[in-house]
Amino acid sequence: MGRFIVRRTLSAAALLFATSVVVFGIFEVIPSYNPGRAIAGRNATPQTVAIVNKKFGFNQPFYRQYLNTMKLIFTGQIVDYQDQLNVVSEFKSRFPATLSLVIPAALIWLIAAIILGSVSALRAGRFADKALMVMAIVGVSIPVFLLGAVLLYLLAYKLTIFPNTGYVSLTSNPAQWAYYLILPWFSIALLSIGFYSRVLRSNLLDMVNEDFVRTAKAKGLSQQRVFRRHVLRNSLMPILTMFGLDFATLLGGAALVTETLFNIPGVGQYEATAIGNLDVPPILVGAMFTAFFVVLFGALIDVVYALLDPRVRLTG
Amino acid sequence: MAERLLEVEDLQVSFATEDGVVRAVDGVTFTLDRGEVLAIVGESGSGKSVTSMTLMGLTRGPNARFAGSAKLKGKELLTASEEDLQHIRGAEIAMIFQDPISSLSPVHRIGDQIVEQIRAHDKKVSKGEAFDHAVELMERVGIPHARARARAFPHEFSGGMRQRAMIAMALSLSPSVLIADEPTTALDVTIQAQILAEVKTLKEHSDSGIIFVTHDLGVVADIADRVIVMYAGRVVEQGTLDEIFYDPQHPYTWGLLGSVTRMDRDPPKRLPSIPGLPPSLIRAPRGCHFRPRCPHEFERCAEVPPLEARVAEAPDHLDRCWLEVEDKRTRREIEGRIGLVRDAA
Amino acid sequence: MHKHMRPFAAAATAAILAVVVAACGSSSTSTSSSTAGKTGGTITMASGTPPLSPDQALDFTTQGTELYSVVNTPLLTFKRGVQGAGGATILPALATSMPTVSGSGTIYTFHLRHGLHYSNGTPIKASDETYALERALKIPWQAASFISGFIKGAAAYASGKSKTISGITTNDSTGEIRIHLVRAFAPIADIFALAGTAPVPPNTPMKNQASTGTIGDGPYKWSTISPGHTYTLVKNTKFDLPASVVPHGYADKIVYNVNSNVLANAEAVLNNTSDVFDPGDTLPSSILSQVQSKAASRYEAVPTNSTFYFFFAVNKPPFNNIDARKAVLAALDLRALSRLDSGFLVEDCHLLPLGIVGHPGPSSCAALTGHPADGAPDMSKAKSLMKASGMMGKSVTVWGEERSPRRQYVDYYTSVLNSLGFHATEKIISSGVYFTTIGAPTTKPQTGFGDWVQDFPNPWDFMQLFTSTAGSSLNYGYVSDKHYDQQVDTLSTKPPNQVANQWSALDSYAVGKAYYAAYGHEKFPKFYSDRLVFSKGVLSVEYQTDLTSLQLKK
Amino acid sequence: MALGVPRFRRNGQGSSTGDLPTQTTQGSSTEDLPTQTTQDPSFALPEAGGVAARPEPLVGRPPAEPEGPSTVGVGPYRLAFRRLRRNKTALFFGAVFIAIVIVCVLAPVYSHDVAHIGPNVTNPTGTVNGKSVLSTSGVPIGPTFTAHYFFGADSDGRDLAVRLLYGGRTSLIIGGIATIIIIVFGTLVGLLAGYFRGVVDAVLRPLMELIWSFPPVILGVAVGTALALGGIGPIKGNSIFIPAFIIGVIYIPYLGKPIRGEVLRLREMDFVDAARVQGMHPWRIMLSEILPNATSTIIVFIPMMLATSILLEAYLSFLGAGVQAPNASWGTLISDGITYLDTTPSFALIPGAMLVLTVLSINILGDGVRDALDPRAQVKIQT
Repeated sequence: MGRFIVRRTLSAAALLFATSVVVFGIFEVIPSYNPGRAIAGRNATPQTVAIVNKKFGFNQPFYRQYLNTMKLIFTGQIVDYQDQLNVVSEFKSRFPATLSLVIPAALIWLIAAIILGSVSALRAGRFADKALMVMAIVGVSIPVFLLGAVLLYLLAYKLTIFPNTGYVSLTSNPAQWAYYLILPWFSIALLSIGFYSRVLRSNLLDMVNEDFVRTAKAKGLSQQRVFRRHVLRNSLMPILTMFGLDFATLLGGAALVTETLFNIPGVGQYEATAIGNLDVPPILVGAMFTAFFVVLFGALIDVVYALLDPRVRLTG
Repeated sequence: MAERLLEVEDLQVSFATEDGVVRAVDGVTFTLDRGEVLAIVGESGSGKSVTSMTLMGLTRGPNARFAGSAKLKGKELLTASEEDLQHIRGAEIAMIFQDPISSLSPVHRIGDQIVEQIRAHDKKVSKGEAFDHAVELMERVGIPHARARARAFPHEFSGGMRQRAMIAMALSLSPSVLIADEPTTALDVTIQAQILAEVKTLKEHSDSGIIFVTHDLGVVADIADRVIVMYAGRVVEQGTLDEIFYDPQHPYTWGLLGSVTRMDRDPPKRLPSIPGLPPSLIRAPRGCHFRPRCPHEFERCAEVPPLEARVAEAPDHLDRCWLEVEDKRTRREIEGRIGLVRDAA
Repeated sequence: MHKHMRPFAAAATAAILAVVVAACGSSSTSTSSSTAGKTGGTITMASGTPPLSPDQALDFTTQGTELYSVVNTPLLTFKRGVQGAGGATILPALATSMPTVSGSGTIYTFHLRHGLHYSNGTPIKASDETYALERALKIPWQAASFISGFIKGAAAYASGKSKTISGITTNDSTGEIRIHLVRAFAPIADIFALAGTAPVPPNTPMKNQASTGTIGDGPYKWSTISPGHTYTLVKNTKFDLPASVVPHGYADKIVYNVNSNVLANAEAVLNNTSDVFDPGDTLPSSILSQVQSKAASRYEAVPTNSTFYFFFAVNKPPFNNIDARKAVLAALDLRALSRLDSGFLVEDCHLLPLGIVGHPGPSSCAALTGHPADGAPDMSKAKSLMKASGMMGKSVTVWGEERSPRRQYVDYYTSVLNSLGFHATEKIISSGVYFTTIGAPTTKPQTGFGDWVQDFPNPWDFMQLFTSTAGSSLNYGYVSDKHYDQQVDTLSTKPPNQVANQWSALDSYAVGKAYYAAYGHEKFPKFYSDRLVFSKGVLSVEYQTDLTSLQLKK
Repeated sequence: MALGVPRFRRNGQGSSTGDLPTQTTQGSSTEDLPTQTTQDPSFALPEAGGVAARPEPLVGRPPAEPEGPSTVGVGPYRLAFRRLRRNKTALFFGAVFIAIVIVCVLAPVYSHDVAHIGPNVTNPTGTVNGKSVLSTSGVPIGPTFTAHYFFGADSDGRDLAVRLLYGGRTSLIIGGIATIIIIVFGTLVGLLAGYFRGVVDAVLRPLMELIWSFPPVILGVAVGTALALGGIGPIKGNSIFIPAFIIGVIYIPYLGKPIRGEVLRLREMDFVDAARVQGMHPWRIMLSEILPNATSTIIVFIPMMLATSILLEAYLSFLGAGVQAPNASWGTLISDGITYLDTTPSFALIPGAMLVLTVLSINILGDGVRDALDPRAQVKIQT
């Protein structure tokens, strides 16, 4: 276990380093990208631009700029170019909103996908299976921005069943929190429900052919018990791997479209704004933030794997 | 006379596939009594496993069709409800599978898997009691340190130990019929012998009827009372062990026997084999299924030979070959051994 | 340039933010008959874009100005409480009177009123003005060039060559503040009416106060700020200027909420869950018809001092040819451009907007460009000019920004250029970096979209865009015309109303030369909830929503 | 978010043999049981119809065939094709997809001969059938179902139907190029990393991990926005190759990783050993021994990656980081139209429907292809 933690920590560090260099590098090579001018404003004189360049060190060589930026990030002093907000505290203050969005959405899609995938597999070839799989395949074919916009239009604007975007924190009013987030949750979840239930169904159908499932049946276990205890449990693992990665990237801000659409002040919304402005610090921190979660959840999923499947050993 | 456990009458199993109907089992008839060991022998695809699994209702499905009858102590299995079958599986008929590593759930402890079976049939047994019983069973099949090992996972067992665990599990509810489906195939030769010994002990100490499914005639020589030889869904020959071993009537059986390495004879110059592959069951050859691979094939083989007694002195020794009994007896000897190939040079 | 509209909130998100439309069911039923207002209460504003900072010494956006102009009162002020051109009037605020100007026009002397205090009780001193200007230069203020370009020694201070700004002398005991300019420059009065030049207590840190704002001397002061999300203003009880100079405002508290989903904001105001739709945002066209039909009594499109134009690189083909440029002017259909902006366009070919002294007005356009009065194009004229230019088939890259309706303008413009016989292709880039990109000395765009929202209501502010001294960062087409430059310099030494006709002539001269293809001035939406007294509210040319005018109904 | 890409692929499993010690070349595997009834003809002949990822046992020695009825002797791909032909749903949606492709390819014909207006020609003050294309407050006209403005106009007064077809062309081309990039480089990377392991793997794998751990949308939007600004080398910022390239690169690991796993497994197989012992050059081994056995995995990925690429293109374009004006794609059209959901719902919904229908068709076709190549995936569960 200790070795596992050490190795994962090292690979996390390596990934963070690589991510930061790549992102930083991308913006370094863009011609006509000039943060100094952007900060100085539209009617800045060359002198003002020079002051800004000096203040932010934009004249320094790439590696120095990179090192400075990293230092600022890890000391929590980095500010974005656009608003000069502290990026780290901005991520901190926005993270609860992202958690509020992502965790329930993830639970919804995971649970729904398990139920639907199971029903579909158990009724394979019958009407329920076909209907569910059609829904699932439609689900994975609709982009979230279209789905979210149409949901918002119909349910929030037209029928006014749901509130007109926004976010209420869980601590201030749990009921309102849920009320405001229902549409965003489902916008995110619907796509993944489709995808996950399809994968799960196919895993289940694969698993049903396994010898040990036949054994379980031969033992005289009820169909339900065979399914729950033997088939489902072993079929969940590939789903979990996907889940770890998807969940991690969502926490890192991949829900940017949903957050922007529904005005949820999460990290994704911040990243979306930053990307539009080519505002490097938030993009950089966002990328590293995501990479961190990817590694973290990769490790967590491996631990879960090891718990679920005694054959799996935790290695680096 | 011992109690009759199984009565299988003209059992037919077919599966609808998108390429056509597969007649996996085509007219199998046999009985099994208490304390008896019946061996079903055949190559892959011969229908031997389908036959045994059908008894447990494990081949049921939307595309499966069954005909004939299979009765356990007089109770029809083919039409039994799924619920009835659940009570029969594991308790009345238990099964030992071929590959213990894939047949045991990889994620559950061995002991728990046995406990699960026990408690599936009797909820009143507490977990602790069931576990104690599981340990007892494991000891009985020769697993050392059973109490500790019951907490281990299958991958922590050796192949032989896993198969012993499988057997322990199958025995847990003292079933009247025990089906061993190639229980030794996946194992090392030395382990095979141990497991076979285990089955033999079983035969001696329990009064279950045992169906031993295998492709290897050699392994049943010691334990079987009667033998059924299957090829491409059909029974090609059936009789007592002695009848099959000492007076085999079907060229396919000769082939099987020729493949048996026998310690009491000189080793052959080269390992005999049956050339070719078993046929597709969707468009099986007309007449005798073995025809395309049979060196003794002649015109009449285009007609399906009935399964009937052809050896006058053995009314229960049935086979499906048009050749005359005497003719067969001369044809089957090669280099002093029973074999399939006509010209062994 | 005030209207630094913030991009992604409007750009990449423009797609998103615009989302969807409004409810038929749940809208406002205007029941209020009484227009009587009250003092007190809380007013909420919904904006699609946050200011860069609540700190007036950094920020120079319309959104920021709206807010900190009621926190930081400078020496002079633009008249509050009036909509339209009257809002351009400059009044003394902290100063006892308008500054006295030396004969050469280079020395401005202000006298600080006595006994004024900041919102924290600290007395205001004359030297605080120096500190405020230094602070604006160091942070730097996005409009720092207004200080560094015109006040003596300011540039030296900014670049660190000097420890003080030599051009400012103050006397704390008399309250005298004397400003030495590098040259006579009348718009300096406007600059001293910008909140960015308002004095701050000398203990204000010399860096951006992003999460607190600064201590000010206006009718409101900052309460809580959550940068990028919420900005809250409360009444400054220590405000001691007379209401005739700066109105004290009605509401106790004003909450400015940011939601980049502008459509949601519009919905909120329509449904009275928010009080003011920020005029800096575009009212989505999809909700417009509902607003017009259901909330007509609390909606108005108010012309602003802003101009949309296309610029031409006059120093290289094909637009170094005046006929080619004139052909474009004749071919543009102003009605089409208006529709692309959902009708929020006052069609005009001039750079100076209607609310600015010296504007020639749309009526003179027909003679200059060939447009009939209704803004329709004169294609035959355009085609013959085009033929004369010999620029048929020339390749042109048209630059534009992502944000609606700007991209639509450029789509249309490109289409027009192609119909004239150019081989035009678009290059649309993210709004967040558009102007800094086309303004970079290396970009040298051929033609493209430009807009200008007044920094302050002075014709110089617009006309200087095409002077050779403006530099590439504003004069995207590298217009260099000695007569034009010299006129702008000369006219800028005089107060605008003294030289209104000359400004007007200069604008028409530039249109005649086709230095720019201006096509209209934008109207901003004044859209309130039912809770506010609509008639009292002011959409000021300078301050946008005049927060001191907002009043809740009784 | 899950963009519809599996991040996991089961290894084909071969269980130990239960065969006669006969010298049949057919190293049979799983027992003779069609455990579950199935539409899987492969149980009769386990190798023939199985996942093609299961290799033929020995190089250059086709299994001895008895008299060959039915599936015996038919190559796995022929078999798969035969199975696919029987899947009516997949065929139907395959036809839909081909129809969409054809219609989009014919965009210039429609534009020139039917609508008589180019895709980028704005017409804000025009009229059609006496109605304004754009109202004075800028609301575009809805579908007219006549030659002009069949589906109505966009916010610039351009013909939506024309742009829809051109946009489809762009979306499909980007999806296609991206898919080619993914297939070529994903396979290459997977082959190299899996076959050479060691240093090559140590370099390629972290690279894939790096791309993998980025959410596609954030990475794509950041790079897309950046490149749209300045272009890259000789490619202009508004070239459709930029989004195609970005999408392709982002998804390389999605194929590269499973291929690598496949290759790692295959390289341990006897037939590869045999080839190695014969002194075959590594490149030849990879191309003629390993690659053919990984082909079905690749084939399964093609429709999946195409659908995913088209979707990601829509995301990028929606966020302004994909296709650049004046070019249209379905993503940009939806993005433009979404503002008009109330007044002109067709503006967003028609491109949306086209996008969904296309992706849906590819997905269903892809499912069919996968089922055909890997029939186990649709084995019926026993009840």
